[in-house]
Amino acid sequence: MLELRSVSAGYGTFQALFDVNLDVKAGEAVGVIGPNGAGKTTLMRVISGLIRPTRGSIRMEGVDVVATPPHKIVSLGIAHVPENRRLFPQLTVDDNLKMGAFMKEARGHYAERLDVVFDLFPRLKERRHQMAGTMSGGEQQMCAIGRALMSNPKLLLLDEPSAGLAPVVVQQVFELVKRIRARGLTVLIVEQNVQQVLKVVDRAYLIEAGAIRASGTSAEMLASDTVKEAYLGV
Amino acid sequence: MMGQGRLVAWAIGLAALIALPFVYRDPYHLHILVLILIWSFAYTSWSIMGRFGLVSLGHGGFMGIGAYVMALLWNHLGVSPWIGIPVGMAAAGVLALIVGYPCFRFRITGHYFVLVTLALSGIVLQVITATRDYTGGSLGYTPNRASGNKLLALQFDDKTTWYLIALGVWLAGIVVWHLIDRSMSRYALEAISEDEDAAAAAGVNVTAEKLKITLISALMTALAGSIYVQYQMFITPDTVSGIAVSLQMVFAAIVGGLFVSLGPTVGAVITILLAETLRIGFGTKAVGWDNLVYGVLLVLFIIFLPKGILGSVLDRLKPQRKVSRAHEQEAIQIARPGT
Amino acid sequence: QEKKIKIGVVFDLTGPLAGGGSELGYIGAKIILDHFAKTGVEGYKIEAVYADAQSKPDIAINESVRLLEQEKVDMVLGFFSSAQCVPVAARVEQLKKFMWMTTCISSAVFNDKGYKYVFRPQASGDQFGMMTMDFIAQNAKAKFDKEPKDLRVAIIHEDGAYGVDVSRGNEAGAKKAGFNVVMKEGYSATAPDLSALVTKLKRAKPDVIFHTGYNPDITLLLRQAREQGLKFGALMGHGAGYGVYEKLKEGMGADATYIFNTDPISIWLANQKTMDPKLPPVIKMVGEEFDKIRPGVAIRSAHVGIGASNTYVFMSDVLPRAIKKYGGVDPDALRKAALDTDIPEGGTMLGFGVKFYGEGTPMAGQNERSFPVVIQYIDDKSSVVWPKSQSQREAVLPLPKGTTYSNQ
Amino acid sequence: MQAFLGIFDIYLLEAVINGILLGGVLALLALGLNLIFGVIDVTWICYAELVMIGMYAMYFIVQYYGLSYFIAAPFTILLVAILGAALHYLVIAPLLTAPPINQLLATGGVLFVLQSFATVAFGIDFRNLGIRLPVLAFGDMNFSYARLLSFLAALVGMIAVYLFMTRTFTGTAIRAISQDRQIMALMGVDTKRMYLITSALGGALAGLAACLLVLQYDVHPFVGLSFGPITFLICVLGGLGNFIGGFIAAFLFAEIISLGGLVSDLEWGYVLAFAFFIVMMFIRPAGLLARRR
Amino acid sequence: MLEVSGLVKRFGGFTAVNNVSFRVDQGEILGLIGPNGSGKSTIFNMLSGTLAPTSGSILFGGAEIAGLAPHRIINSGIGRTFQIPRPFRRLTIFENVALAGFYGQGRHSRARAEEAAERSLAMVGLPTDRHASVDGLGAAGLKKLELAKALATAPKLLLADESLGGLDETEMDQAADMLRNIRDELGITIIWVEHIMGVLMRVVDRVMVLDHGEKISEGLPSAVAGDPRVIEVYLGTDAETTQAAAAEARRRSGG
Ligand SMILES: Nc1ncnc2c1ncn2[C@@H]1O[C@H](COP(=O)(O)OP(=O)(O)OP(=O)(O)O)[C@@H](O)[C@H]1O
Ligand SMILES: Nc1ncnc2c1ncn2[C@@H]1O[C@H](COP(=O)(O)OP(=O)(O)OP(=O)(O)O)[C@@H](O)[C@H]1O
Ligand SMILES: [Mg+2]
Ligand SMILES: [Mg+2]
Repeated sequence: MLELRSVSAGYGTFQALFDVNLDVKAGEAVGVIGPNGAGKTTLMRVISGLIRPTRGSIRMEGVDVVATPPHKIVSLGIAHVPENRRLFPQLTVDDNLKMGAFMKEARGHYAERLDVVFDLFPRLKERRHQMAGTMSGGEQQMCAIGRALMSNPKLLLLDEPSAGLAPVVVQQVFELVKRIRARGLTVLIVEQNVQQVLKVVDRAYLIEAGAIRASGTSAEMLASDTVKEAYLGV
Repeated sequence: MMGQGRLVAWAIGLAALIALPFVYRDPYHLHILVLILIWSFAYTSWSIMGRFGLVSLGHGGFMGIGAYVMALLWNHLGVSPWIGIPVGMAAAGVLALIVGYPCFRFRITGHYFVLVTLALSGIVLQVITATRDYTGGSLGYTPNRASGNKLLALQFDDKTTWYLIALGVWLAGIVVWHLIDRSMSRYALEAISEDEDAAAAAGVNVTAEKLKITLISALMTALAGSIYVQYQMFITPDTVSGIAVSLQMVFAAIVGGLFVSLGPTVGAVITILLAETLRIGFGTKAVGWDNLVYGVLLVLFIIFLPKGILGSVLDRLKPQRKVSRAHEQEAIQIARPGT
Repeated sequence: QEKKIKIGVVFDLTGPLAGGGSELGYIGAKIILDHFAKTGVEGYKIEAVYADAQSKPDIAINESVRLLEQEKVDMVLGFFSSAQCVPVAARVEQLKKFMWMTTCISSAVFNDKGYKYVFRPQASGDQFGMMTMDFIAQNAKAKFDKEPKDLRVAIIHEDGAYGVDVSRGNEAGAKKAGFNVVMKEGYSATAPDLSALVTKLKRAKPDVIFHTGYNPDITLLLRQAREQGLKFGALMGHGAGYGVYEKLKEGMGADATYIFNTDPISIWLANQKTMDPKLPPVIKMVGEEFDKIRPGVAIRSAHVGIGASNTYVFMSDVLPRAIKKYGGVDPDALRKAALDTDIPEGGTMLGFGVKFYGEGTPMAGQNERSFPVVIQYIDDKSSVVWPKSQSQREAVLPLPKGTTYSNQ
Repeated sequence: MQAFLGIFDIYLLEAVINGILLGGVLALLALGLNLIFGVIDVTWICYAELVMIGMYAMYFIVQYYGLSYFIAAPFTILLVAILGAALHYLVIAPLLTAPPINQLLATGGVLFVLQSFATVAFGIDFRNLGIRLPVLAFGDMNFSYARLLSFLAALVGMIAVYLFMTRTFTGTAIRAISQDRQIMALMGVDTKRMYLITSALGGALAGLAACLLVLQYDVHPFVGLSFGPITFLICVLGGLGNFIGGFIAAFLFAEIISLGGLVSDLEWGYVLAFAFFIVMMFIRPAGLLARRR
Repeated sequence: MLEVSGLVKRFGGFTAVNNVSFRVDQGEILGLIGPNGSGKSTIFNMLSGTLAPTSGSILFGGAEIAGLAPHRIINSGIGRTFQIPRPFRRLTIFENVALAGFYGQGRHSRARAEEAAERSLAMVGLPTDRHASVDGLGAAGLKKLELAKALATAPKLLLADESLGGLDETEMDQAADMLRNIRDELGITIIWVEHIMGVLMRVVDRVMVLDHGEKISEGLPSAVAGDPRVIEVYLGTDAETTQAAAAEARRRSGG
């Protein structure tokens, strides 16, 4: 479904990604792990078009993502839950969700999608008229995921969804990832919480200093020495 | 942290500036120079708070108060400007505190602060006009000519004297700028301008720091006003109050460069010379074109040299800094939840 | 070395005052200066340097300083706004240069200043105010059938230098005539709304309104007055906006008729029979030149004539005398020549004479013989109705029944 | 006592109603500015000057081309909308990432440019459309038809803009854009287009105001000075971006000017309005309708 | 040293903190946990003066500080970090901390502030180089900077809000050690808000749990980790690991 070939990217003169190759197949859940500043977020941004790669190609179901204008990339079925959530703090929860369904294709199904999201996150329904900026971290994370789901994406990019959440909620989030998958969505997820994430994904990539260091199934990764020494600091 | 080299450069520059009126005596050019110095001082005064994101459009009001209080005291009560100027400054200071305190206490910042201060200068303008029986209203106000001691009355016919006075005041402004720049207050104010809560959590008394800088800025601006009226021997509400003057201050400061000490001065030199040259250049042959071109140039300056002329030049000279992540931070800041 | 006099001419060509009459004054002055430049005066070439004060006092100061000190002009001439004349006159005096004001009507320009080098042939603002009051006072019994103490007058004015000065004259005149002043109030010419003022006028029920203003505020006031149903017996305007009939007409249509205005007489209306015979051809010339610049204007504004006539007095009377009698165009020669001026009534295009108050008098430099006249606009024509000596027709007073504002 | 009661007469009522009508004019002006200033958080100090250009457009279309008022109006609205879009494209867009003060200044420069452009292009004359609308009379009280029109336009405009902003996807996106510009692309929003739409809309509202103001005021290059500052204050008093607040603030201001002018001098009415603004800023810093923190 | 009673905070009609009372003893590390939105940060905001309480009393060292201006509270000896780092980007790293050292200690001398800055930076392991820019810091660095700023104010009580969020596991362990060092070496009392139970339970002496703005449990880590209500609203399936961590901590402190 998603194919990255020798993708390099950076900020100004600073290069953050080096020749990254990555594949996500339809229906899969894939994890990306790696230490701070490894370039995980950059990877997500490059996929969703927030930054442009300096080299390499990205294809979503055969369509050239790099050639698509950033605001059209959602229409390809890619939804990105950014790091730090990035909600619209002065808009209500409702309006934030509405923004998620901004695309022409999604507007028609607005009501349906809203039901789906409220079904997943009853808390959001309770707080639908609250300003997003005044909600707690966990509530905001739900809202951010909900917003991304509003566009009815095929591929969901999650950037550290568990950061700053209470343990139960972290479990819920991972639970959720499973449920989202069960609905047929493909998920690409960046996480610090390695133990947890490896439980929900099929495969994972280890990224370090902007380059893929290792990849494999969850079990392989857990067992891998590279992962252990490079990342778990064992 | 002024290096040896810079100190020498400053000393030479200053010596040249002091010597100038004794060598070069064209009266009109001296007149323009005096105006440039006085306005440079006013703009510097503005920038002392403006550089910390405290964008005031009320400084015309402070200037007006400094000018009018001094002139009124002189004309009606015969109080010497030597006393009148401090009184005028004090009056402006009190006003600054009266408006500033609640503003800062209740966290009125950004656009809101700009507009509250705009209203302030509006009020000063209206009050000066409405109390025309004392202030001369829109006809303007002229300090009475001194019959006795010129020094006591701070009235001089000689442009060189005025040039030196203006130079002194301007220099004082630059010194104050540097003192603040090197003080801990600068850290505090930079911090406040980015994030008031975080500054407070570092122990900064946000309201007091802002009041302090506003007070200094208002006092200096009032001084600029009284020097201006003494030099021109005339003042109208339009010269000092209203949005036009305040905008002019902001313009010059930004065009010159807000974050460098000589920025407002460069701004004054450029805006005043530009306005003069254009006006004289177009003359009465193409009426109105001078302001049109002036406006277009200002817009271009701001678009293409956002750090101001001097600021951009200095940036060129300095070694390239690491690419800034400022654009990203801006968004993250906005998205900050209500912690 | 060639003999010439260099004259710095300062008017407002941009900004709000330009449309308020300054530009028209400039045109009048320029026509005369160009005229004399063709022939020269007593062997002196005439060179005029023009500057635009942009309706700002600071720029007026800067430009005057520049003209005097940089362009080295021998004198400055012109100025429309009193707020500019006050500081410029002080500077000129300080520099001991010569200044000839064509407009700047505020009495504050001269009051007790003791100027030596500053002259103004023009009537002062309080004279305007006194004139209209005098006119009403002389007509109160006949036209309103009221004793002066029963006549209700309202004085309103824009709060700039000009309006304030005229209103002081109004007030003094009303006191002298013994009128019942029911209202006196200033307002800002840029106020977006004058309905409160109109409401107050309605409440005050004045027989006569004395108004001083510029163009946008006059139209706004009268439009709101009409919309709110303000009624009165007469409206007395005092120059500035009221001097530009075109604009009154554009803004008010037929309602502009019967409005009074006081100004120096329009040179095209002045009684040419009592005038110095060499003047009518000049008036004709000014008219023709003006029509070239501004074709198709129904009533040529009095401002043009003011600029022209007052400049003409200088060029035809003061300057020749300075050169011939005092040997040049230096400030002192010009000053002595100006003080010698003694033109009888009828000796200027504006009808009045010229003689300046001398040193030591409170208004030193002011023309003691100038007076404005009261005119009335009737059916797109303006006619002098006061003073009697200049009068061209009987005033229509109060407003006839059936007109928009009539309180009959 | 008598004197005190004397104030409560028909004239007071007239002043109150005239205040409301003036409020309509101010509200109309505040509407577009609120959209630009408050909602997308872009400063247009030169807003009143756009209105001025619109008034000139009306004047010339009606006077010179002899078209009827109602044909001229849509043209004018379109023209000012284009002007608004151009302002964004040429001046604001390059400054979107610059500090807000630079935007403020750049548009302040445009203010000079538009004023002097009008001086150069149209001259310094005061111009008047010369359309005289009938007067509405109720007994001893009379009201301006033109003002009533402005009032209605402001009301309808406000409701329409409010519904647009809250009910439509585009409206919501416009509100979102000032809060996190970068992330808009993730929503599938073309930010450039969105800014252009909003700027054109803001321009169109300025054009609408121009069409109605030209019925009441002379046009001249400096007409913006009469309205500009007060419009800003109204937007802030109402709470930036709060349309209903802006609407109410316009009426409060207008009443203060109107009643203040009635009981005291007109000039003091304005002083009072400004002072009221400053006091309110302290009582309700986030605008009239904002909940207290 | 800190005694809080009946603390309430309402936002509009919503009660974020409802009648919470607790005390903290000198030299203790108190863990403050609870679901998202349960009011932890809000309590911190009130303790540090960023928000004024709706009602209730906060006695710090015997003096009432509820509702005081933040700088006065900071000067009286409370230091705080923010959950989401709020560095001053226009200042260098060193200036950030020196600022806190100067104002946080009641504006003594510049020299003293700079000294405090150097000490705090060294303590958290950031470079003491005077020109290093904040832009160079990653997530972990920013968290450290927050801590250094708080330390530079020479607090007696440190409020640490989610100092671990966004860190990888190695860094988390380092951070936890750091907090313990701060207490052990500088004698600073700490209240610590954290969601990473495995780390928190190992460090704290006592835990307090909030839910919906109310205190639902308080006590030793092992006891709290076993509290069914806490498990239900907060720990979920993490309860076991949490209990294990708490047990390990007890073993260590016991032994
Ligand atoms: N907007 C930006 N401008 C410049 N450099 C950036 C920017 N964003 C990230 N970087 C740099 O790019 C590198 C990779 O950053 P990225 O955010 O992708 O890392 P990450 O793996 O997501 O880390 P974390 O776990 O902290 O989220 C880092 O060195 C970072 O400093
Ligand atoms: N300014 C505010 N206005 C309205 N509600 C607010 C405000 N600040 C916080 N809240 C609400 O108060 C509740 C408590 O928030 P708080 O930030 O204290 O939670 P928390 O316990 O720190 O959560 P987390 O662990 O997610 O950081 C939340 O429901 C939040 O929505
Ligand atoms: Mg990341
Ligand atoms: Mg929190």
